[in-house]
Amino acid sequence: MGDSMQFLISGLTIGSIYAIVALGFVTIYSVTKVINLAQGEFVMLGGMTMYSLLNLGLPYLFAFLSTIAIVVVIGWLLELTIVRKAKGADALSLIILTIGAAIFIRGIASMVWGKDSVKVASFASDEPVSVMGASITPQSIWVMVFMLIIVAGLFLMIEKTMLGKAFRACSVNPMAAKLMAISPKKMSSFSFALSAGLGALAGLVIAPIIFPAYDMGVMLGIKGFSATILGGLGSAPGAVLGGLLLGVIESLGAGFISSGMKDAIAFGFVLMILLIRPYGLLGEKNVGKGGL
Amino acid sequence: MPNLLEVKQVTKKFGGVVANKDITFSFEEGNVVGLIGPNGAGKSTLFNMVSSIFPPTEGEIWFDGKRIDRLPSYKIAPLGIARTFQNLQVFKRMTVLENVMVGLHTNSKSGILSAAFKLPGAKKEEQKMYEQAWEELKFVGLEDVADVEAGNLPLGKLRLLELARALATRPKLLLLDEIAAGLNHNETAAMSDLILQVRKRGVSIFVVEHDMDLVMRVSDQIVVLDQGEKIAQGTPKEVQNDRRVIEAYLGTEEEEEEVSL
Amino acid sequence: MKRIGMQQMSWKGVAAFTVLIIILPFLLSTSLMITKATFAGIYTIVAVGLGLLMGFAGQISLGQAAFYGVGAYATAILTATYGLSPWVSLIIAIVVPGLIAYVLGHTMARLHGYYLAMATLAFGIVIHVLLVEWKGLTNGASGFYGIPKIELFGFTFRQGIGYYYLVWAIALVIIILSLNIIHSRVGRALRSIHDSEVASSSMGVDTGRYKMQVFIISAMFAGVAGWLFAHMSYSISPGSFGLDGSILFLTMVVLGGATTVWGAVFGALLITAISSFVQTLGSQISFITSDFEHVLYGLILMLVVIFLPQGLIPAISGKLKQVFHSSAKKKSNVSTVKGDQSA
Amino acid sequence: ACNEEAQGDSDVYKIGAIYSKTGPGSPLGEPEWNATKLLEKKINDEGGIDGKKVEIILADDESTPEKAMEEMNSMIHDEDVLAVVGSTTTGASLAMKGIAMDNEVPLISAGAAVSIVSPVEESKWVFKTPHSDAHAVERIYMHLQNEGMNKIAVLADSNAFGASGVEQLEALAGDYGMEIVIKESYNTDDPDMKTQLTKIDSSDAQAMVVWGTNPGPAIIAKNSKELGMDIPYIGSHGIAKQSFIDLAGDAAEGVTIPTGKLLFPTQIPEDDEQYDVISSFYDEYTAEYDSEPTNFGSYGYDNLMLVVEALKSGATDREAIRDYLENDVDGYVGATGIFSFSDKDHNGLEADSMVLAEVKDGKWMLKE
Amino acid sequence: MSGKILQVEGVSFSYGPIQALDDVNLHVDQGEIVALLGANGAGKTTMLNNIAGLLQPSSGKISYRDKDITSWEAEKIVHDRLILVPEHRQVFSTMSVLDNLLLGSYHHYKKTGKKEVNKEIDKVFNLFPILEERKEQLAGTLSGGQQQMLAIARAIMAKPDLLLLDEPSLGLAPLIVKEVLDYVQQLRDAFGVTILLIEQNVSASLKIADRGYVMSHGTIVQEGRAKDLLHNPEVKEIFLGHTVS
Ligand SMILES: Nc1ncnc2c1ncn2[C@@H]1O[C@H](COP(=O)(O)OP(=O)(O)OP(=O)(O)O)[C@@H](O)[C@H]1O
Ligand SMILES: Nc1ncnc2c1ncn2[C@@H]1O[C@H](COP(=O)(O)OP(=O)(O)OP(=O)(O)O)[C@@H](O)[C@H]1O
Ligand SMILES: [Mg+2]
Ligand SMILES: [Mg+2]
Repeated sequence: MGDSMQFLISGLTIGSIYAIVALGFVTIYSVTKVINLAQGEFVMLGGMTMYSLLNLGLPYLFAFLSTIAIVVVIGWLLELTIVRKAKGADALSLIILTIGAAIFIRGIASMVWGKDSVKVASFASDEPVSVMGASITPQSIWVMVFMLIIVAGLFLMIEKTMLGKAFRACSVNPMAAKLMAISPKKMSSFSFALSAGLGALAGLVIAPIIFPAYDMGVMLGIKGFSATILGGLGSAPGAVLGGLLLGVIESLGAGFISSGMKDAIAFGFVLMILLIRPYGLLGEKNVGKGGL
Repeated sequence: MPNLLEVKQVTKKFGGVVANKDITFSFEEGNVVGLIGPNGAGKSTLFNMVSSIFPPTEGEIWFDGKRIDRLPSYKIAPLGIARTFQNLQVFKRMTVLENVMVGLHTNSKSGILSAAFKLPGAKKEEQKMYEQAWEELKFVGLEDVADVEAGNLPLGKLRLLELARALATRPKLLLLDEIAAGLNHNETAAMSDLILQVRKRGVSIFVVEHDMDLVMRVSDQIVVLDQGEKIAQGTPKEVQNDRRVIEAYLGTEEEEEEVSL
Repeated sequence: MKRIGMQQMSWKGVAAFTVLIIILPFLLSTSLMITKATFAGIYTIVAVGLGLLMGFAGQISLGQAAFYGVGAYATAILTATYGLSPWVSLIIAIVVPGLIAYVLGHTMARLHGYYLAMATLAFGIVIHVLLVEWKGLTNGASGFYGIPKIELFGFTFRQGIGYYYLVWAIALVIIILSLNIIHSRVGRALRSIHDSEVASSSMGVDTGRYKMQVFIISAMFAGVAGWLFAHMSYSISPGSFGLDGSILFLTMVVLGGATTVWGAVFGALLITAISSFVQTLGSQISFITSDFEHVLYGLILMLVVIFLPQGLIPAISGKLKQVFHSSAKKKSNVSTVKGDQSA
Repeated sequence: ACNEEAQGDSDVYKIGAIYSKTGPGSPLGEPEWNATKLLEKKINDEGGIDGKKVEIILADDESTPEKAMEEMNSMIHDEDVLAVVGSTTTGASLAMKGIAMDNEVPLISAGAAVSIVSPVEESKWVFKTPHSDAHAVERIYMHLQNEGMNKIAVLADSNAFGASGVEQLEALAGDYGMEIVIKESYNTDDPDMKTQLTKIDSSDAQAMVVWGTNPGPAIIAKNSKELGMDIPYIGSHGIAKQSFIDLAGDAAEGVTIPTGKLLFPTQIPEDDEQYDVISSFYDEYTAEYDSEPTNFGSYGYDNLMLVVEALKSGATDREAIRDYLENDVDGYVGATGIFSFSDKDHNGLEADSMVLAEVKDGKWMLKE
Repeated sequence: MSGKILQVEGVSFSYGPIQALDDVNLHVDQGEIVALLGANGAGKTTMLNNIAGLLQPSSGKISYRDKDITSWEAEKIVHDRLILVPEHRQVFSTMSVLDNLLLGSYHHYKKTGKKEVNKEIDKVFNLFPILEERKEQLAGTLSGGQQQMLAIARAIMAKPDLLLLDEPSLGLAPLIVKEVLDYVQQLRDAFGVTILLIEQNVSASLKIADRGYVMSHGTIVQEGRAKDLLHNPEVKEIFLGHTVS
């Protein structure tokens, strides 16, 4: 019993990490129909930048905020200088574009920060608290808190505000959107900046848990992407659900079956879900085809 | 003479919306039947069910003595039903000729392997399809744009292309959904002529159309829908003088006169 | 015979390409380049299959490396562990991925777009894990060593020119088969699915069936490539068949242009060229460290998408198309005029 | 066996070096790469080998066997080198092994797995310098015996490095009367290992052996502390560097590993045969690159040095170099350990080339 | 104010090799209804898209209210209340009818305020009751005609001064066609909206129009007061199939 509780808790910890990354994917997708495979790199930049700023001796909160600011700018620049230039490229080419961006960013990072993992201090204490006999670190709780705040925010913005409608309008029919005075270009830069910010935020909260390194974005990217799809493309709550499920299944699989097979189990599960729900857990039927 | 198409108590619901309500009618081979009604009356929905894009919620559809509702849509063409689409569905990145050759799909059989290894059979068939496709193009008068990518054709020609493609399947029954939408008076007139020629080829035709000139000119029978229900059926004359039809759809005679002048 | 208005296979193109393949080794002289060119050939085979799947069936797969791996391990195990002849195991290296694709295809029939991508990705990961964990059979992460060489009439194919020609000969066959397919009734059906699925099914095209067939074929091609890879390398390890691989193949197809077979071919060559180019820069210019090479590679990848958004081959053939169009435009004008007067 | 003769009279000795400078293997490969560059410079500054300079062709295999194959072919046919050292990972090394055997070129690998040089009959041209995991495992098992423990848990990275560790742990368990009561694995960049640890915690293992390279083992240390686990943590030589302690913080306290002596040159006694080699290499390395050489640095160092030794001894063609390595390397003092190759053993290290280290007050301390 | 609200001078445009517009000149006066006629492929849609900023002319000048808008992006032009109802409806198919209408008001939503906008919405609901019934339905699942109504309604939500209509009656039932065209007239009479419209239904459109232009192969071939055009033999010849007697 105690064990399975612990499995669940670590599953949720891992899951929230995936979820918080997945939310970045949702943001860009819901505007541009692009799956930004450089999303994981934003997360990495968040963690590594924080590390450097703290090493410069900046106060924690200040470093925290400047990190977000810096990464937001990077995301915004990425859209402005690269993505936007690829006019007439279909969704797939744009995915390749983001792969290129990811390799590029990762390469730079490996030159700036080297290849060793680094350590970033936690927000508060490292003293684990025990929940029904299972131990969980305060930082993991932070991750979940941030994750919930972000998803709530995103959900409200996309579903309830005019801006959100404009977001979706751009992805459904950019041409018509222009005729509504919505600038797909502006929306696209905005979404990249926003999701870069979310990525950075993710990097910041998880940095103390995993030891960040230049290549952490790869794994997080894949898991985040999977969570996004599992939850149903374009749905923020879906992404969270997907992330948590993925994490929990992984952990339970490792716990009760075999840690070696845990990825096979987790992704086998993803396969199964997709067969039952071809549009993800909370996905809209006609959204997924995006550009393909 | 047996009925070619029989629609028996067909109802289609989309969530709350009842697109078709308990519709029943039938007609015999060799007829041109018009389907008219206000926007949202359920015409396209009915068409989509006859061509098995989706199944009815209730009721049955019989074609040529076979029950066809609930068949996967690709099994409809071989039975002899072909259609055109209200919002055009041409294969944009293929040439006009190739579009029509896809229409010939069911009248040919060479599979992926015989294609891969270029077996003689496949080669012969290819040649035959090519020639048949040309005939259809000539029939609708698109031969001079045979090699143009369909995506670059103006609307008028796209409509003709959809017709040619549908005819290529050698249908017994041809479903035309607003084939003249967006065509001007001349082009519409030309289209009516074409439809009558098709009929001469012994093909029965089922048309949805808002252009009364065309419908009245080509149809032997007209079915009228309103809000999902069949409100009238009969010859053009009968229908044109049916009070309910005039209220629901046509508007009073002299207005109608003016509009299409 | 030339048929107006129909895409047809140009034997000229194939012939030209064949010549290129034959003389290439003499241009590339160095053993480094020959080896790269050999890999390029192997990747081409996978890419062509994936190209058919993406450009013609409009499906996307992020699991192609798994089929590639299954092919490789199948032949490795059968030849090294059970002493079969590579030629016998070739059959199995083709059939097994095909069967897997068949099963997978049926289960995934309802998936589209990114969801299909995800499903195939998941499949790829599952296979990868199996390759790592099924130690008894695959020897796990450390890798499988001691795969015998291919022999033909007493000639043994070792890495080098010999193997280069073997690979490209097979690649050529694959290319020709693919060209035949897309320029056939089936090919048209596939392209039509891509443009409007609803229309093509109401023309009687059994869209599901054809997607399935192409999926199987692409898996089989990948299997062939795996077979070639296994017998080229003395050892194989799961790392070669992970997501990176699948993404590499995807990149090749997209950059080459998925809408033609040649797109996949030149995509594979393009990627190889880029990485060799970057590498040579690295060896020439001192400040381009091997880390910096990755930066360059990423940069070039982005530039290619920016300047060839539709892919390499479409961009090239675009020029010709323009001429072709303008003549078409004249024609259509003439006819519109006719249309106006008629009736 | 193509034209070595041509080599003989050129004015430099060409040696190929292929390491994983980038990619997942880079934490291992980078020190090897650096050590090689360092050494080339040193040798040539000291006037080369009886007048002739050595030219090292350095290539990065990006941790992939494909690249390794390309480079290996290039080394042999384009560069026409006398011998090749590398590569870092087992996969790449095996891929290169086949080519070396085909072309009869001596190859000294830095890969961990025993299969690189065994069976020796089929590895005529291939040698390796790293402590094979067998040695590391023997060290660990000896230690556990002294501690009177015989039930162990294994938690290993799912990559090649972890895999070959597990192989040896299982292979040798019998000889030392060890019982592996539970075996778990993780992926290099997993964010949280509590699940595996929980299972281990509730097993009756008396000690936990963790096999991997950073950051995994550091996360494990951290997690096990969070879980309040108290069974001893025994690591692999893969984490023999300060950065492990920096990451894991006080969770690292008490962690014990087998390692080459290079980890703490200052702590080994002056009279140790390796003392000079190690301390000079350590100083030069840290001076050149502000990072530790780690065990992997020493592999890079020894790989190249062995070839150089051969050349010094006048073995200047591929055949001769191989023969020298197999027959004449006897008690050669390297940075990794003391090598004695033979036609029975192409690794040539004894388990005692490794020592045990334990973390005390945030430092690696030589044990016993 | 009266006088030219829109002026198009010597505009040319081509899709790659295909020259769709060739030195087109036309103007629309404040408060006018102008019909743009022509066979399929004549270039009408291209012309409207150039005016609305979806396409940029390769040469020539377009001025709106004496501002040179030739190079403006569509999203900018909309702010000056030049609104296009594009060909083929272009509704946001995966969004609800209501969202589609709300988006119509996007450019003035903040200024106008939620309340006012809702009033606007009620207005268009009065015009097209079916849309109110279906406010939650996804626009893509509306019938062809319903989508056309939505497209027009959406444009009205944008409070146009100059409204460009590309075949508004496409796919509408005869009665609705009449209603729509009548409403177009109302828009002008009641709200002073200036209108430039493309119609295949020549006679009907010329009935409500003040002036008309006839395009063929990318150039204006006829121009004049609606009545004159309606009885102009050539126009009859081209569009109404009446042969000149
Ligand atoms: N998927 C759907 N979900 C909900 N309602 C739908 C769906 N498809 C159609 N409808 C509704 O069903 C009714 C009939 O639609 P249909 O397209 O058949 O009308 P129609 O007669 O073709 O009209 P038009 O002449 O304008 O094309 C309409 O009210 C439409 O809104
Ligand atoms: N996207 C495009 N690419 C290439 N050519 C095009 C494109 N759109 C239109 N054309 C061509 O430009 C010419 C003018 O097209 P346009 O749509 O403006 O005519 P139109 O008068 O609106 O015709 P319709 O009455 O059918 O709408 C036509 O010959 C058409 O084939
Ligand atoms: Mg309809
Ligand atoms: Mg138009």
